[in-house]
Amino acid sequence: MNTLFGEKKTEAKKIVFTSVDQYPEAPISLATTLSNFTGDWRTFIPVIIEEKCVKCYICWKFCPEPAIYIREDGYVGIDYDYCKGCGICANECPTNAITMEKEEK
Amino acid sequence: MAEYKPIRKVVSGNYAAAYAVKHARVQVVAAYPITPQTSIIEKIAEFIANGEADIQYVPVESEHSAMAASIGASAAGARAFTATSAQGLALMHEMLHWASGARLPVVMVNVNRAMAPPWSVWDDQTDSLAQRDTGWMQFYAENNQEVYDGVLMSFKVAETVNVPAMVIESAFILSHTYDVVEMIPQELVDEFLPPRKPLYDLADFSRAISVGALATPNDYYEFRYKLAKAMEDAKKVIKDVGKEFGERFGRDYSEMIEKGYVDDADFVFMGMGSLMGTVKEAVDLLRKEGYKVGYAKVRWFRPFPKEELLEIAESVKGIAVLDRNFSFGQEGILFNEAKGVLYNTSARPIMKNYIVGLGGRDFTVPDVKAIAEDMKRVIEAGKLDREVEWYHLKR
Amino acid sequence: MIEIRFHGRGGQGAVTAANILASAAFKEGKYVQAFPFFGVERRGAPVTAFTRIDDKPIRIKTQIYEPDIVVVLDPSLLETVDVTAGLKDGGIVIINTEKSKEEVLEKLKKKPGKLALVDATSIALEVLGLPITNTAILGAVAKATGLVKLESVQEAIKETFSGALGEKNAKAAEEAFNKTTVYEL
Amino acid sequence: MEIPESIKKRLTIPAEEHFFAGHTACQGCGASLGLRYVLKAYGKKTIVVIPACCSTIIAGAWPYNTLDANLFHTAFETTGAVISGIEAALKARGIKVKGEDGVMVVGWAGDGGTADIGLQALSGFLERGHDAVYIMYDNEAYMNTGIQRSSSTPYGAWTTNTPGGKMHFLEKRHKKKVIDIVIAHEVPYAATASVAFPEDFIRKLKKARKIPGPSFIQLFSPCPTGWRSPTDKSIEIARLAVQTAYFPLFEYENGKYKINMPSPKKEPKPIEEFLKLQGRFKYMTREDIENLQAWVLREWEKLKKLAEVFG
Repeated sequence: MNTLFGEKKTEAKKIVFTSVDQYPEAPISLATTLSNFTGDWRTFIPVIIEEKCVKCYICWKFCPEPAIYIREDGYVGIDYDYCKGCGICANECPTNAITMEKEEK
Repeated sequence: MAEYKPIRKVVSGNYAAAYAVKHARVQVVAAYPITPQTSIIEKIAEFIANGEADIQYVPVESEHSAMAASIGASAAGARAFTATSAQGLALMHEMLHWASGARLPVVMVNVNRAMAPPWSVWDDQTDSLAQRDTGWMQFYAENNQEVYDGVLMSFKVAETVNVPAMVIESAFILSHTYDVVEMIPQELVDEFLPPRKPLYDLADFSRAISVGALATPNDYYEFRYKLAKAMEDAKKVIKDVGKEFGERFGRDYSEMIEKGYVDDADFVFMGMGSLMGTVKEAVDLLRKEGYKVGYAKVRWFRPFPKEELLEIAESVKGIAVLDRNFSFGQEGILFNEAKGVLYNTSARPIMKNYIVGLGGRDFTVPDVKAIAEDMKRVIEAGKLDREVEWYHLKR
Repeated sequence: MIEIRFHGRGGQGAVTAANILASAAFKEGKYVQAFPFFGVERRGAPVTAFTRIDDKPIRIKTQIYEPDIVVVLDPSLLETVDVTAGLKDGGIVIINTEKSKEEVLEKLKKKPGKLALVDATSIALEVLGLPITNTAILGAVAKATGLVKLESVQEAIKETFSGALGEKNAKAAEEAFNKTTVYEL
Repeated sequence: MEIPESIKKRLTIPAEEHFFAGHTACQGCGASLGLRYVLKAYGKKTIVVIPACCSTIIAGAWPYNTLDANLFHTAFETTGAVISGIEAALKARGIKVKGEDGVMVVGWAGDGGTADIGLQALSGFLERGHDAVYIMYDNEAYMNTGIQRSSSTPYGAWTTNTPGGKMHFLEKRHKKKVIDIVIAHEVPYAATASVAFPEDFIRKLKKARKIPGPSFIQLFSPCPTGWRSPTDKSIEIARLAVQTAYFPLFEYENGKYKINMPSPKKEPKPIEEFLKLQGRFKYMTREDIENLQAWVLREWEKLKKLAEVFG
């Protein structure tokens, strides 16, 4: 699976308890936040124009989610399940290889 | 099990606490000085300085931080102890909830001292009783021996149910009074109190965990129930540990309320802490004078020993509740609790509340006798003149 | 139960004296209790400390109002404090003073059953080089009351003060024991 | 997935991620980036302590954890004390702390939780010399409660309790210099950092790991929600904060000051460039801007002098 968190993401599950007995004794966490797909917060969607990409990874570096990953071919990919569409990647890209487009849902 | 040969020492209540901390092999002590607690941490520091105890001592900058650091230490798997008094305990209040909510078995000695203003450094239970709803167990010591025993037992109980515990001793009357204390040889304490097995451990990185995250209304409620249940379960653990302590060391604590002459008593004195020593002395004298009187010393105020109280209430005509504390706008706090327990039962002893010894006003044998006289009169009349009596008030 | 009250000034070690006496009695198999007056102690101010000694565990947790024995560490206190307040009939009073029996009795509000006088200050100055009389006076207490043996007092002193200091203080107690004059009244 | 070695070599910050996506930070949040960098620097053998702040929410509601490291949530004013207690416990248990391979104990608190309510616990932590790192992520106001001013809020800023209005009721005091208070404790290592310069920040985090004793890093951390700035401008704003010398990056190490950015040899950019991207400064008058500019330059001169004399 070609995303930043790979298997961890596929295994990520929402946890809902229906009985007090299922709860742990202390309020300790039981899972990661990877089951929470924040991609639906997005209004604008970043689109990568690969021809312009110089593989500098600045977008990857500054993604606060993180939702940008480095692919095996050296280009970057965006995990749209998590990308909130903040646009930092597009703003910081030195070659304007990322554009923010209005997303139709 | 090795044979028990106690080591008898003449020590203050505060030193008894410090010895118990050493014998419990506490790993982290984070504390701030406050009269009359200070000599506890001084003695612990002396143990460390002499190489007698291997304790990480964190000289924090406030009681709020003392409790916060203790919580951090406990969450990171250590056996943690702190001590405070009055204003210091009040400053800790927020973090008391944190310790119980995070289910950390921190043990703390609180030296009962009156709240200011006016300034006072003397004995008064309002400081600890004001922490009633923080989810801490509360053990009230009658004497220095009970301070020592209480700390050791509290660690065991707390670490079994993962609920923090407070051991409470009177300002000066215990904290600075030297008395004979039987201490337990280290190897026997070790048998009684093995190293802590934490519920979770921040130093375990096999699976990343967060502790105490935001819980929505959908989940918070269940965690409160868990704590309530743990506190309820603690009653049995307290009794079992108290019994085990008695079997090992000869001092039985299987009763959460210590009873004297209750079976054939017309009425009993009920109270907590050091003043009950004086009450016991007075009750013996009163018995010789023909009074059918007994006593009920509440050792554990949280969890509250409802069942034991009910048993007593069913067998006596009256209960004189001695409160060295007060809840403003209502009445003595133990009185209030005890009455509440009995409401849904058939037990209906006459209960009268005597507010005594606030701010360290000495409470003496003649005082107990005078109250016995008053209580006898109330029982004979079959009704209360007034429910709450400010016994010492200058009129 | 025997109840003892110590009068001293802050810094003279009245509280320590009460504790050492308790320890000495404890060594002889007694149950003991020792505590300061529950006040705010300041150097130089009059202070009170108490010891209880009994054959059975001591449960009472109050201050002492009717002592069997009163011990006065500082002679000047006789001028300002009623040291015999509450003293039981026939009780014992032990005073650090250079004054005569007559001069002392004149200052006491209540006549004790027994009066013991010792110049503990001179002994302390001579043996310790300091006017701290709490250990010396305990020698007088042993002599006048027979409540504890001198040896027990000395042992308890050596446990409280280690090394040479302990030895010196134990010697002060012994000196005082030998130099105390006891008057049956 | 694994990043190929050939690419890893070209990355300027560690490839490993120990900060999970799916967290609930606002779009363009600087704090979440900061946490991501902290975990890149320290890895999963880290205990992070977070008091009440935005990161409480960011790090995941129960039963989820955004951090691939252990996290203890604590009360607002207690970060310094809790990391002290954790460090003491680890030492008591014989667990190595700090250094190349030791457990990292990290306090991660906002400016309100550090400069205001948590200042006392911070001071205690610093003066006692615990082996832990305290990071104040500075978004210059109480953002979690809805943008109220803190003592770290800059002069002239709008917040919900300095709302401007016809009385021109804006923040009237300059930003509290928490780092100077920290340095007054003679800590072994203190530094400022910015999310716009992650290489510098991570280098500082790694240095803090090596130097025994308490370390403190004040991290400039934009908040588009509270600063009324476009979400895509967070890094740009943070960069301008450095370039204008409004938030210069420097280190204080064992008594020595070192300026990292901007260059002390060049004139910093005018403060307007930093201000104009943020709606929170739009009520400032010309005079307000001049006052702020004067303060920035005065403080910048002071820092340059310190670096010159104690460099």
